[in-house]
Amino acid sequence: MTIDRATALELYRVMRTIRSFEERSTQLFGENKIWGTIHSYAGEEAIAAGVCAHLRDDDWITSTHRGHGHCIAKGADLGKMFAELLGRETGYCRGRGGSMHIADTSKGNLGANGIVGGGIPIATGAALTAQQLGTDQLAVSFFGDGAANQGTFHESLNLAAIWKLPVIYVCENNQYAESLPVKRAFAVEDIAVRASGYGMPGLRVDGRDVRKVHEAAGEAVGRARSGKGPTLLVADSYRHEGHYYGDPRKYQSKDEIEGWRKRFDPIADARAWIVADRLAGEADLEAIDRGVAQEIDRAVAWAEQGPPASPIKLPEDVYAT
Amino acid sequence: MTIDRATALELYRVMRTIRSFEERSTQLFGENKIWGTIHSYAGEEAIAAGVCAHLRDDDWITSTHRGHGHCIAKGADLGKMFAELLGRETGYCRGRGGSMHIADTSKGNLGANGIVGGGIPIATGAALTAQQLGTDQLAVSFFGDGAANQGTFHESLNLAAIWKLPVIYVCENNQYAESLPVKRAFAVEDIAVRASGYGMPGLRVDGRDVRKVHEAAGEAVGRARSGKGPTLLVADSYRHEGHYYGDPRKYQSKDEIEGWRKRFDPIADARAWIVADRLAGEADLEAIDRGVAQEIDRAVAWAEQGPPASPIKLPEDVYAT
Amino acid sequence: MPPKTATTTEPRPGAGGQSSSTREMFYNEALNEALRLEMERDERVIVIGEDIAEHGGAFQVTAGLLDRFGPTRIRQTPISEIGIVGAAVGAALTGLRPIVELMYVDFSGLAMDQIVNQAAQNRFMFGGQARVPMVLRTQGGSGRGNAAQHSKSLEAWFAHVAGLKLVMPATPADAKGLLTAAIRDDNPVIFLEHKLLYRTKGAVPEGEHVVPLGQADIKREGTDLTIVTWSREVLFALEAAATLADQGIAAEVVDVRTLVPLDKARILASVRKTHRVLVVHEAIKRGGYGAEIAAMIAEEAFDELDAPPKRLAGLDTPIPYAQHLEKSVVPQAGDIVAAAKELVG
Amino acid sequence: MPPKTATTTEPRPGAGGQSSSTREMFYNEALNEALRLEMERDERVIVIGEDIAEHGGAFQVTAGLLDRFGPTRIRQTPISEIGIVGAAVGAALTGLRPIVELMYVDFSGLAMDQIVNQAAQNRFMFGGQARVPMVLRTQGGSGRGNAAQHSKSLEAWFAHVAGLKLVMPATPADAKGLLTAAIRDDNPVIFLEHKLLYRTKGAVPEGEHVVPLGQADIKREGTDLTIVTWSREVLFALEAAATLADQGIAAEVVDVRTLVPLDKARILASVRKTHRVLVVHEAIKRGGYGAEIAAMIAEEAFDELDAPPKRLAGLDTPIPYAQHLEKSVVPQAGDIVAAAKELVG
Ligand SMILES: Cc1ncc(C[n+]2csc(CCOP(=O)(O)OP(=O)(O)O)c2C)c(N)n1
Ligand SMILES: Cc1ncc(C[n+]2csc(CCOP(=O)(O)OP(=O)(O)O)c2C)c(N)n1
Ligand SMILES: [Mg+2]
Ligand SMILES: [Mg+2]
Repeated sequence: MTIDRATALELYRVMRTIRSFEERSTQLFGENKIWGTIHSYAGEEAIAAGVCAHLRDDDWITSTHRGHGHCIAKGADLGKMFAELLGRETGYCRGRGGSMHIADTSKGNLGANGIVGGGIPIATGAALTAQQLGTDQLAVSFFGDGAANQGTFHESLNLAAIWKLPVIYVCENNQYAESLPVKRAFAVEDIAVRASGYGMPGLRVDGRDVRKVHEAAGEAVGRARSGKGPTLLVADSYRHEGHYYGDPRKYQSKDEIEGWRKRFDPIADARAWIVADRLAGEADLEAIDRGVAQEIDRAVAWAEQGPPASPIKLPEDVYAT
Repeated sequence: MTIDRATALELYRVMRTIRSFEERSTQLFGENKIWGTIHSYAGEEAIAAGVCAHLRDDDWITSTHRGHGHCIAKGADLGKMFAELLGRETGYCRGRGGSMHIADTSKGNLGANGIVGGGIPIATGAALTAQQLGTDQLAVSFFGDGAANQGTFHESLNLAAIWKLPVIYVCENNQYAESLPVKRAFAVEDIAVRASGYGMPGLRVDGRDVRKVHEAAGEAVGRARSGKGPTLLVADSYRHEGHYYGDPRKYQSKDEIEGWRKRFDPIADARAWIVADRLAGEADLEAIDRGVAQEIDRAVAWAEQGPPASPIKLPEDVYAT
Repeated sequence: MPPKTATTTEPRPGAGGQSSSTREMFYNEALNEALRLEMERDERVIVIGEDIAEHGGAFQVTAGLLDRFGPTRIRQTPISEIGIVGAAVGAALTGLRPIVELMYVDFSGLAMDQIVNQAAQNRFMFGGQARVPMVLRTQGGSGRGNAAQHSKSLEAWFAHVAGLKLVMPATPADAKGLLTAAIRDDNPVIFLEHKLLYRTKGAVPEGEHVVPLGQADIKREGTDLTIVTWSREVLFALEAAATLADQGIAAEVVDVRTLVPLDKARILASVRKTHRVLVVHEAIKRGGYGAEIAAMIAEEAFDELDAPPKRLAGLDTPIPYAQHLEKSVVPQAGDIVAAAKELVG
Repeated sequence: MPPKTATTTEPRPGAGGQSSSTREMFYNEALNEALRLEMERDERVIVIGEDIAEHGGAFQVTAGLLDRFGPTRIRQTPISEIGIVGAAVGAALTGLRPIVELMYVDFSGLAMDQIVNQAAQNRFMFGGQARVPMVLRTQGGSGRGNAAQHSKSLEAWFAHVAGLKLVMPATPADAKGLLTAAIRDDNPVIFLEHKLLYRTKGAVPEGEHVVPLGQADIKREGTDLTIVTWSREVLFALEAAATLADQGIAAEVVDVRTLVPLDKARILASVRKTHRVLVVHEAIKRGGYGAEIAAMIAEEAFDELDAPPKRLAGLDTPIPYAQHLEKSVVPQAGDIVAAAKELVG
């Protein structure tokens, strides 16, 4: 499939933004400005970018502990994201959530989730809303290979299949669930085969090639929008960093890490094919890079100016009135 | 596959015992002698009988709310079963358990279970014991079509597959989970296809033909005993009675019930082929029937003589000391 | 976040004010009526659960609703507790007002993650971005020989979760009024029925009937001691109070009705009047919600108490099967009488 | 039911008596040592959990055990909480003595059915036919910016389940001694660690060290008031007691250690001595286990109390992310000082 210049550059920009966001948040974490835990999405950018390119603001996603990329691809404000990580009142969740709990309901992001597999039923329910109210919205659930062994995966995919819900299950197979390699977590080579147990299509795609992700996601989105039901989309990928910031990665060899990082770099790949296919030149891409860098700088500066989250009314924040 | 006379008659005897047990407990329930809820296994006898014929006393099973048949096939004492239903101190669980919680650990029956899908991980853990201790024991988990949509099914089958545990998952597809027909609970026609998602063999068998169940179970048992790992065995069947004693069965037509009851009667079928294949004559079968009837009578009489369960020391029964 | 192309209309306002005429009905009929009226009033209200369609629910609370509202609004599901509850959370976040029927509260152990980590905490974690207007209806309690996995009383688990409301009606009228309020609430509400209350009868207001969450109800007035209780034990307490009255002891029976938010004011007012309190519940005593109420009273009305605040609750055992065993582990009316006399005497 | 062809040997008896020499170590090292010693002593002991192998567990409690015992006894699993806990139940029923590491107590909502309906109730339901010798080790509490889904304190849920024992050690020595006792217990034991205790240090007896379940420990003696608490709040209470001592108030700190069974005698004895009691815990106040203890004291030592039994606990909110918010919802040492002074003054 061919991809046009505008789409290619937009996909590139989104991926570049995610990578830069991760680089900067890693840096801020190292400077002890970010508290708690962060999980870098570096290396997996093509998945969020390729899928979310098809979504409208009123489509919903559920995300994971490794959620910055999904959030950005769904159109979030970077300043509010950084402000959240920095524990500011101006953050998306007013400092209550942190990295594992950023939501942006204005863009249909129902939230990151600290419970592995926790978002899968929620996306299913969002798709139920669309079906029930007769809209053409759809829902996407992003989750990892690890989450595919949770009971929520099983129950949700079955519900979606029998009800033909407009939902796409995007399994990001980054080869590990914390320290456990997929090879030891599954007795099957291809996670997508599970789809057949629910009677839904299962697609496996090279998750480092944003064109392929984009194409497969387009198919799944078309199916969902036209009432044809759910899809399981498994994207093979690799996380460049450890499971979390500070992971000693005892379970991986240096060789593996270096080799795979190079083989799985959706951004470097994209630069290469964009130039090779003459969709744009190096200069265009560098301009995008500079724009992204500036945007990140501005976002961090804005976030750092925000007041610390206020503890005054926490008890009133529990219930809606 | 051919089956010899001794095996055929023993399978027939077990099935006949289960049916008679269910008939009698239904009667006792109608007489208000049994409290709580009972779920009849009538119509599904071939599954428990065909599978358990391969098991030793030190192999384990986990059972369900519809558990009388498994319990009997695993060699339980009928008197103690009736005593349990009647709330006697002489019952298997000293009146604490009732129909949904009969266990007979002396015969490897780890217990019926009131939680749909609750026994699946437990059987998996029993198989882990066998593997860990290097024995050749195995575990069988019986569960319904309904349970196959529980998260426990998914998580357990995957664990068993990656660890190659000696366990057999026997899904009794009796066409309904309470009032929900399988057609509305699954978007696939064959539940056994799910096995491929875990990398284990999935067999589907006609659950009303005890010969076929026996043969398929033999294959699965051989695999488990020889360290080749788990099997999913799906047996198509039909429950003759309502979901529970007293079920108004609003979700089924009279025609369906009558038609299916006739089409799915493993005991009538067995009589037919036993005689047709000249493994035994009508007279032999009637002798078995009479023997079973006497055994049931004796068991009920014994159970009714037992003292009511004693409430005195209930708090001391909670913890092992 | 209302869906862009949604065709829902805002719910039409209620008929206005509470009706004064009443009709005798069973507790499960009262619940059924609340569901029906709210589903008629607001098309965003749907019911999700097992066995709720043709069969009408394990306790017939949804009987007839399938015919009235069809299979998309009465969504019968496979047996997938966490999937269902999670789907309700997602639906609630995106514009529906789902009611989940969980067949037995004992099964909540399968769905607790979605109840707690997702439904209850969503609003707080995400800084108030969303609302989770859902009701989890289920039932608990012993008395039908269903044994240990179908007879528990687990309100203490839910009470200990920030972000949930918790309701346990004892009468048909309260069942209708509180369920209506729960459905209209914008928070996740755990609504616990009792299997032995379904076939109890009482006068229920016709038409729209709302009992606001957070108000205890004095089910009987008295001056000698306060019995604080909820759910089925309210009936036992009333029975006990009648017996006690014959013996010259005037017990006041406070039906908590809503465990969260708790109507501390009404409970404390009663204690200030009687100076003696007996907290009664069916759940096991250790860590039961009775401890919360007794501790709260001890803390906030210590000087008003003429006797130690006493709890009468289930024995610390699972519920056994046999009928006489079952009764022996859960407070019966006679046990309340005995405990009250000890407290007063 | 010992397996027919099992090759296990019975555990060899302990070295005999408790060791008197001690060694300084971290709380997680003390746990690690208990695991190692018990696995050496009894080959039926295995560990099941996520991330416990090469990585050594999220908090390094199983560090080094993979090398020592190999991948079948250190069973690293996929992310399947209910599957894992259920497998442990099955293994415990059939001859192993499994220890499950659940990474965060907040995930117990995924496994609660197997914990409660299966592990805890098995023995009772089946009339005493089986034993379920398993330990569920997990950790809770706030203080690391992990926010609402990784910071809860859920002991009250487990305390309210008939059939579970419940342990929450505060010091390295107790961690080792209580874990050893838990592993040797024939019942399902919930063993709750605290994420901020792992890197606290203390003297730990060498070799075999068993602290029997069910014994509270007076961590500091005093005469003016009793502070009853557990887990990390013990450290805050000791800090507060030191501050109070400077101000002339002698606080006694009772570390409950085992919430079930509860050492009522030792708690009540302290209250009879000081006549004032403050119960402190990190979990949210509403329905927390502090209510059980306060209610128990109010019920059983009413006449001994010179002031209302007071509870100081977490605010009724989920745990927020930002560090200063996190601290503001959970009792700190200063909060204990203030509450104690109010109670005494
Ligand atoms: C229910 C649950 N179990 C365990 C964890 C701890 N945990 C956090 S991330 C993670 C690995 C998730 O793996 P995967 O789904 O593949 O996502 P990835 O981190 O690789 O993106 C685990 C085990 C958790 N947060 N929730
Ligand atoms: C976790 C759980 N959910 C729901 C129920 C209520 N329930 C009891 S039996 C049953 C149907 C089970 O269907 P299936 O697994 O097919 O077994 P069958 O009754 O057909 O033998 C249901 C829903 C339960 N006991 N446990
Ligand atoms: Mg992964
Ligand atoms: Mg069935």
